[in-house]
Amino acid sequence: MQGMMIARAKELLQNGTVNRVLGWQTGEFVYDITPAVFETAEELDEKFVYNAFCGNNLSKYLVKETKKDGKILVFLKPCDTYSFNQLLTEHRFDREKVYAIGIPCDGKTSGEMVKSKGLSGITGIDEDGDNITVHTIYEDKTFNRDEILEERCRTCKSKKHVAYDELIGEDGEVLDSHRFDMVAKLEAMTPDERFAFWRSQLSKCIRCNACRNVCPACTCEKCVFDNPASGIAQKAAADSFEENMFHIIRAFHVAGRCTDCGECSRVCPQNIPLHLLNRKFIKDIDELYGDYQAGAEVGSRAPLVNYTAEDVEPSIVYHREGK
Amino acid sequence: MQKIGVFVCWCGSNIAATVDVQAVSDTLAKEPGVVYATNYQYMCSESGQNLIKDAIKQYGLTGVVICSCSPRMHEATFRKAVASVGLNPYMLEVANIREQCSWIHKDKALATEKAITLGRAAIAKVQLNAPLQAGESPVVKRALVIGGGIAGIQTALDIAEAGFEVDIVEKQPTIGGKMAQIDKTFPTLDCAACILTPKMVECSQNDKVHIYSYSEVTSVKGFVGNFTVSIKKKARYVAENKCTGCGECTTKCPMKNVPNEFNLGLDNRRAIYIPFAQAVPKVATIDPNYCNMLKNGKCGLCAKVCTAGAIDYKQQDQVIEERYGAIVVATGYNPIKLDKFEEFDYSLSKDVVTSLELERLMNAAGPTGGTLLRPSDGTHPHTIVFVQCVGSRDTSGCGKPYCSKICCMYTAKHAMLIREKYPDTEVYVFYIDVRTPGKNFDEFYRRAVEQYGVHYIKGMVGKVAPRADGKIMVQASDLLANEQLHIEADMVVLAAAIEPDKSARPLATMLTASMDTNDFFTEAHPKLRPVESPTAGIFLSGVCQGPKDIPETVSQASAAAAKVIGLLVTAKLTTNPCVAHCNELMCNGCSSCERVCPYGAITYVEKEFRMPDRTTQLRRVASVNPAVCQGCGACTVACPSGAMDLNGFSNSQIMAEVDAICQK
Amino acid sequence: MNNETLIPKIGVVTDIRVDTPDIKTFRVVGLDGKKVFEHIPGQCAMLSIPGVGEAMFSITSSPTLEEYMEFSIKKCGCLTSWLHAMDVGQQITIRGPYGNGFPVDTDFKGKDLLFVAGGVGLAPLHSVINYCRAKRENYGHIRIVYGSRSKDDLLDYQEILNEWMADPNIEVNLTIDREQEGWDGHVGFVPNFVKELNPDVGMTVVLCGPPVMIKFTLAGLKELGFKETQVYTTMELRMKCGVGKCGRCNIGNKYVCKDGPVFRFDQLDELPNEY
Amino acid sequence: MLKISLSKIQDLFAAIAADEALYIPADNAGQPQFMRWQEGLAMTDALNTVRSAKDFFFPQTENLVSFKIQGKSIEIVDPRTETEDFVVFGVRACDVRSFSILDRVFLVDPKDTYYENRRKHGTLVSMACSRPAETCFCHTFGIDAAEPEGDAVCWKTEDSLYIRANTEKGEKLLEKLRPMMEECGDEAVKAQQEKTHEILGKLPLNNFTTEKFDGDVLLKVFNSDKWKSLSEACLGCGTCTFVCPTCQCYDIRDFDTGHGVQRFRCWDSCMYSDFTLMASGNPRTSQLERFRQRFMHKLVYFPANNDGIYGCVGCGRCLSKCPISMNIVKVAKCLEGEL
Amino acid sequence: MPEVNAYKPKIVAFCCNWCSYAGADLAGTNRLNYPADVKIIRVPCSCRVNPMFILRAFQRGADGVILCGCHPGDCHYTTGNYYARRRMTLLFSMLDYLGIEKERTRVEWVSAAEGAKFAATMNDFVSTVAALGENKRLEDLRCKE
Repeated sequence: MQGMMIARAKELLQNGTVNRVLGWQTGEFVYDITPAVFETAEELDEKFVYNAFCGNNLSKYLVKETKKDGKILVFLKPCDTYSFNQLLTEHRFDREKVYAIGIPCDGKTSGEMVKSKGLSGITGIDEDGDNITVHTIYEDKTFNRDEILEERCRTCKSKKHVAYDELIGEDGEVLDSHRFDMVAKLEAMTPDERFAFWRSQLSKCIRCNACRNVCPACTCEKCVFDNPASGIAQKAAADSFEENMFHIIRAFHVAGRCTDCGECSRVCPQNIPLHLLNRKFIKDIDELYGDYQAGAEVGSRAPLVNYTAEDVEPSIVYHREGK
Repeated sequence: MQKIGVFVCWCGSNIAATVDVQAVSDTLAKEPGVVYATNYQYMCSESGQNLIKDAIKQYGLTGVVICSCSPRMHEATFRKAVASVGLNPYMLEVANIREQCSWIHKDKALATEKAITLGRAAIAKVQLNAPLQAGESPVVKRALVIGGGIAGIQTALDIAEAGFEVDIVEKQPTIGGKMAQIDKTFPTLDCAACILTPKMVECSQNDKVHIYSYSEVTSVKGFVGNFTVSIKKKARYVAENKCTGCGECTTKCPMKNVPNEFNLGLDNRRAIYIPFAQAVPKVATIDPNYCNMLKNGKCGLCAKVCTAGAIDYKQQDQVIEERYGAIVVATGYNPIKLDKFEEFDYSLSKDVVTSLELERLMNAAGPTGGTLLRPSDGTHPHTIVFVQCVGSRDTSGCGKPYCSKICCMYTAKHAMLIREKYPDTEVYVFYIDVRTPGKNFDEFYRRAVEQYGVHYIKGMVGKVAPRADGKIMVQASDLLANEQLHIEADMVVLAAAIEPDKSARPLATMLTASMDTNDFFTEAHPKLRPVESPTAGIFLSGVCQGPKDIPETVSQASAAAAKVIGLLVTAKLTTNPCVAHCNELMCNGCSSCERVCPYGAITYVEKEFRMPDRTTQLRRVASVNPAVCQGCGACTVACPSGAMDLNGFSNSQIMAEVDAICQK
Repeated sequence: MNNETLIPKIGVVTDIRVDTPDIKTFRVVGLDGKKVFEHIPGQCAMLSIPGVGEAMFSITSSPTLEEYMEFSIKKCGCLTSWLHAMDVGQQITIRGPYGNGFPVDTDFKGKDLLFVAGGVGLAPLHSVINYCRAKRENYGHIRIVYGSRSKDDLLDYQEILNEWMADPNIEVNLTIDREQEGWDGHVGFVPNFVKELNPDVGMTVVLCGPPVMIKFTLAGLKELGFKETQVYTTMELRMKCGVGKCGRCNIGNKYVCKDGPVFRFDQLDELPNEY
Repeated sequence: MLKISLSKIQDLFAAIAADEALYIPADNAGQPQFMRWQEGLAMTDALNTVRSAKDFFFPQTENLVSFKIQGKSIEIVDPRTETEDFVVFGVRACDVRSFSILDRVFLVDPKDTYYENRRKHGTLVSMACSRPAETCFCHTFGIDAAEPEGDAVCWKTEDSLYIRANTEKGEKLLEKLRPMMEECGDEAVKAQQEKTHEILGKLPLNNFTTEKFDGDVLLKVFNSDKWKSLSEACLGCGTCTFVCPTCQCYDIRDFDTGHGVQRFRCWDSCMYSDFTLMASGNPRTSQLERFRQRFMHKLVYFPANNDGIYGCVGCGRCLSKCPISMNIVKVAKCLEGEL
Repeated sequence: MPEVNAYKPKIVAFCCNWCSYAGADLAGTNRLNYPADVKIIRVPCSCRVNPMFILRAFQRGADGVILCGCHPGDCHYTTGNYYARRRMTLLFSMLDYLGIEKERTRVEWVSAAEGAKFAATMNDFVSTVAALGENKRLEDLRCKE
C-alpha cells in the first residue's frame, strides 16, 4: 500500500496535478509518526510512511495548507473523509486546492496501545497481515491486530470513503459498530456512579488543549476559551468546575458536527475517554432527531442548526428510561 | 467604567409598600460605578423624569438604571427621557422590581433583598452597555388586509380613503364574511345586507383597494414596513376579468346537489356557483370537488353557456408575491362544532339549529325565502327554545372558557323578530346570565321580555331529545323557580360559542404574531394598544382578537386602519438597534448562523484580512443586515467561536447579570 | 517581606493629566502618601486593576522627584481603557521596579546625549531626560528630538514648552508628521529630521518610538556615522512576572523585564530578530 | 544503606505519612500519577508518571494574592498559609534532576517565594530505574538512571527496597524509618545498577547527544530553515509543555470570584498562540516561531544563561505524549546537521 | 439577612421578552406569589440563551436554572424556541450524563397570557431544587465565600 501511495504521489507531483503531498513521515521508533508535507519525490522516498500507526487524521491540516498557493494531495483514511466533508460543509477550506486520495484502513494502533500491553523499550515493529510483532530490548511479542487496535478502530463506524478524487484499494462499507455500547453502559449507571466516573476522568485533565487543537471540528479562528472577551477564557483548570466547563462546552460546540473520528481520545496525554462525551451527543441526536452522521455528505444541515415542530421536549431527559 | 445613576421608583405604594426603596437606593449607591442613587414616588411622572434628566446633567451620568415597573411598561418612556438630555437611550436599563418583585412578594425584607439584587444585575449590565444608534428602513406604502369580512372591509376602506393602496385577501369566493349571512342587526334591527353590501361594492370600485378573493396567504417574510407576502390565488376555473356575473352557468350546471355553504348547508347550490346575489367580486367559481368536468373530464356545460368565454378548466393556482408596509389580520370567527354536545342532539335532529342557521332560515335570501320553517318538515314552528352559552363560558373542556359576547343580544333579536312576525309562536330562552352592556342593549333586551313576551328562564337545558312525532322534548331546570321544566318544542336554537377561524393559527406562525391559548391574537397591550399585535407592523381587526359585535368590530377595524395609516405615512422607520453583529476577526464563515436566522439577515462575504504576521488572507465571513435582523439571538448561540453577538443583550452583558444575580 | 515580587502594593492615583487624546499621565503614591519605591530612569513598574489585568509601564517621572511617580499611558487595550476611565483617588496595585534602566550613572556620565523619540516613545525617555536635567553637571550637551503625528499628539507638550524649551542648557527640536494650523515648527518624520539636524557623531543616542521609526532613525544615524554601540533603546514585550521567570518576554536568551528593557543596539544585533 | 522487604512497603509508607504528607506514583483511572498516599494505595508498575513531580513545587494553578475591592479602595491579602511538610516518593532520576533546573529559574534573585517555600517543605525520595524505556535519554544530560539524585534514593529489587540518604533532609527522613528497616551493604544495589547500565546501553537513544548545541550557535540555530518542516505539523497544544518536568513558563491571571479578585498563576505554554499576545501586537505570530522558541529555550537559551546546562532531562514524556510525535530528539537530530 | 439558617436555593430564570417575561409580568399583575429566590433575566428569545450562561450561573452559585420561552410554534421570531429546545435537550442530557442532577435545569414554555402557569412553574421548580439542596456537582469553590 505504502509503495502504491508513494508511486501515485510522485506521479501527481511530476505531472503538476499537485504541488505538495500531505502524508505521514517516519520517526525514531516506527510508531512515532508525524504528519508531514512533502514537496519532492526524494522526500517521499526517504520519509513517507503508511502503516498501522498512521492514526493522525490529516483533514484538519487542509485548513492551513489550502491557504498556501498551489494544490495539495492528501491521503484520507475512510474516517478522515467524514472530517473532510464536514470541513467542506463549513467552508473551512477550498476544495479546488485539494486532490484527495482515499486509502484503505484496517484499523490503527499506537505506541500507547502497544505500551499498554506492558511492553517497553520498543526497538522495532513488524507487520505481517493481521499479526504485529513488537521487538523490545527486553522481549519480542506478537499480537493479533485486533488486540492492540485503538478503541475508535475496534468500534469503527465506517470503512467507506465519503469523499475522494480517487481511491487506492477497495472501498468498504458503513459498519454497524457497537460504538455506543460504552455510552449506554454509562447511561445505565446511577447519577452518582456517572458523576464519580467523570470526575475521576476529568480530574486528570491538564488542559493542554491537545483534544481541541487536533479536533477537525475545532477550527475556530479564535476559541472562546482563548478569548478573554468571551468571559469564559481559561488557561488552566483552576477549579473542577473549569474542567467540566471546558469539556461540556467543547463537546457542545462540536455537537452535531463531530464525525466521531476519535482524535481527541487518541491524543489525550491522560487517556481521558473524551470521545464518550461526543458520542453521547451523537447518540442523543440519533435517538431524538433521527440518525445523523456528520460529514456523511457535504452541505447537510447539522442537527443543532435544524429543528422540526414535533421535536421532543427537554423534559424527556427526566423521563428517559433506566435513569 | 460607567458613571451610573440609580433611580428607584416607589410607584406610589405599589413598590414602596413591599420594598424598602430607601434601603435599595442606599445599597445600590455603593455599587461600583454608581455615582448617584435616589428614590422617588413616581419615576415615570414628569417630575420623576426631570429628576433623572437633572441627575444626568449634574453628575455627568453615562449610564442609568431605573428600578421600577416592568421594562415592557416604561422602558420606552425612560429611554426617551434620557435621550432628551443627550444620553444614548440604550445606556439605560430597567430593573423590574414591581411585577417581578413587590407585587409577588409579601415579606418586605425578602422583597427588598431581591430588589437590590435585581438592581445590581441591571447595574452590572449597564456597565457593559454601549451606545446604540437606531438605523432606518423605508416603508412600503401598501397594506394587506387578511380577511374580507366587515372588519377587513372597513379597515381596507379606511386605509384606501387615506390614499394608500390596500389589498384584501379573502379565502372565500366573495368578501362579506359572516355579516353577509346575517339577517338583521341588533339593536337597531336594520338589515345587515343593506348596510354591508354598499361597503362591499365600494371595495370593488375603489381603485386603491384590490381584492384577492378565493385566495390565501402562504408565506410572510420581512418585517414592519417591509413585508413580502406570498398570496395563493386558488384556481376558480373562471376568468375573473371575463366573467360578467350573469349567473347563467349557475342555473345550467347539472350538479345540483352541492351543499350550499352560504346557507350553512340548509339548501343546495350547483358545482359552479356565485355564493349570493351581492357577491363581490360577482364572479362564478367552480367547485372542483363536485364539477364533473374537472373530476372526470365530462360535461363542459358551463363553458358552453358562458357567452363571455370565462370558463377555463385549465386554470391553475397562482402565487403572487407582493410587498407591504403593514398587515392587518381580520380573519374573523366561526361557530364551534357542536358534535361534543351530545345533550343537544344537534347532529341528529334537523330542527336543532345554530343561531347562524336560524339567521339564514329567517333571511329573505335564505333557503326558505325568509319564512321561518322547520328544516325537517317545512312546517311552521310554534314553540322555539333558545339555549344560551352553548360551549361558551365552559370550563369543562368541551367548549370555550370565554364568553362569546354576542349571543345574548342576537338571541334577544331572534326572539323578538320571531315574536313580531309570528305572534303565535312561543319563545323560550334558557340563559345563565343575560349580558347586555352596550348602548341601547339592555333596552333592547327588555323590549324582548316586556314588549314581546319572550320567556326568559334562568337555567340550564339538560337534554334535548327529538320525539318520533317530530316534537323535540327539552328538559331544563329553572333555577329561579327551582323546578324542572319539560317543554315540547318544534325547534331548538343553540347559541353556539364562536371561535377564531382555523386559518388563524398557521397565519399567526407566518406572521410571528402571538396568540393566546384560545387562538385569539394577542394585542400588544390589553388596554393601551388593543389593535396592534406585539409583532411590529401586524394589526388586529375584528373577532380574530376576541369576540365582538358588529359596531365594536367596525370601530376596531377603523382603529386598526388609523394605526396602519399612521405607519404608512411615516417616511422611514427607525429600526431596532439591538441586532446581531459579527466580529469578522473571529468569524469562521461556517454558515451555522445563517442556517438558524429566520429572516435571512445573514450573508457571507469573502474579505481580505491583514493577519498579525502582516500577510493578507482571503476569508469568508458573515455579515448581518441590520435592517433585516430582528435581534432574536439564535445566531449568537449557533456560533461556536462567539463571533456573533447581540447588541443590547451581549454575551458579556448577560453573564454580568448572571454573576450579579448569583453572588451573595 | 520585601522579596515578595509577585505581591503588589497599593498605589493611590492622586492626579490625572490628559496629555493627548489617547494618552493620560497618572500620578501615583503609596497609601502613606509617599513614593511606593525608588527607581532608576528607564525602569518599569507593573500596574494593575485587580480583575482587569496587570501590565508593565515605564515610569515616566524622574527618580529625582521625591514625592511621587508618574506614568504616561496610552489607551490601547482593556487595562489601559480602565486606567483612562479612573478618577482621582482610585487605588491601583503597583509592583516594581523592574528592568535594568538606563546607565545614567555609568555609561552616560560625561557624555553628550541625544534623545530621539516618536509619539508615546517619549514616555520612557521622559524619566531619563528629567533625571539628566536634574543632574545637569554630570552630562555634556543634551539634545532632544521629538516628533509626533500632530501637535495634539505630542506628549507633555506643556512641559516641553514651559520647561525643556525654556531650559537654556538643553536643545529641543520638535516635529510633527503633517502641516497643522497653529504649528510653525518643523514638519516631517523623525528619521529625516534627525538627518537634517545632523547631530554630532560623538553623542550617545537614546532612541524610542514605534518600530518603523526606530528602524529608519537607526539607519539614518548609521549613515551619519553613528555606531550601534552608541545607540540605546528601550523595548516593550509581553511581560507577566517582571522578574524573568514567566518565560514570555525573551529576545533570544535575554529577558526584557530583567536584562532589559534598555538595550544597546550592538547587544540586540547578537539576538534573534524576534521583537 | 537501609533495606526493607517489599511486602512491608505499606508499613514504610504509613511510617512516612504519620507526620507528613506522602505522595507516591500510583494508578488513577488507568494513568500513573502522583497521589497522596492513604492506606492501601499501591505504587504503580509504570516507569513514570504522566505528569512530573514539578506539580508539587510549581503547581498547575496557584493563588498568588487576593484583592478585596470596595469602591475605590483595594485591600491586598496574601492567601498563603503555612505549607505542610511533604515527601514525594519514587521520583525518577530524570525528574529529580529537573529540580536543579527549576531552581535555576525560581531560586535566583528575586527568588520565587512560593516555589522556595515548597522546596523547603518538600523531601524528594528518588527511585532508580531498572527497566528504562526506548524514549529515555537522561544519560544525554549526564544523569545516571541507576543512581538518582534526591534527598534520599531508593532501589527496588525483586523482593526488597533499598534506600540511602543523600542530604540532610534525607537523613532526617531515614532516621525516622531506621527502626523498621535493616542496615545492609550495597551489593544488591550495585548488581542492579550494573544490569541497568547494560540495558541503558541498548536503548535506541543511547548515542543521542546535544553536544553540538554548545558554544556560539544561537543565531545559527535560530535562523535555520529546518524549523519550517519541523514545526509544520505542530498543533500548538501544550501537551509537551505540561508533561515536561522542566517547562516553567507561567501566566498570571485574575479571577473575579464575585466577592473579591483572586490573582493566580497557572502553567502556560510558549506553544500557545496567545502566549506573547499583547494589546499592541504579537512578536511571535506563527506556530513556527512558537515552536522554535520552545526548543531554542531548552537547547540554546537556557544553556547560554546557565553554564551550559540544557533545559531538558531526557525523561521522554514529550516523545510518547506529543499528538504528532514531534519532540526534542527529532528537533535536535535534525538541527545538529546544520552545526 | 432574614432566616439565616433556612436553605434558600438560588434560581436563575431566563425569560424570553415576548412571552415568558410578559407572563412573569402578568403573574405580578395578578399578584401570584412565587419565591423571591427566583431572579429573572430578560433575553430577547429563548434561543439567545447560550449553554455558557447556564454553566456560568452554576459556577457563580446558582442551584437551579430554568429557561422559559414562547410555546413551540408561537415564537416571536418564528423558530427561536425550536433551536432552544434542541440545544437545551442535548445540554441537559449531557449534564445528566455527567452525573449532575438533571432536576436543576428545566425548560418551560410560558405564554404572555399564562401568568398563573409562570407562578406555578416557579413554585414547583423552587421546591424541586430546594429538595435537591445546594449545587455541589457543578460548583466553583472559588466563588463560595
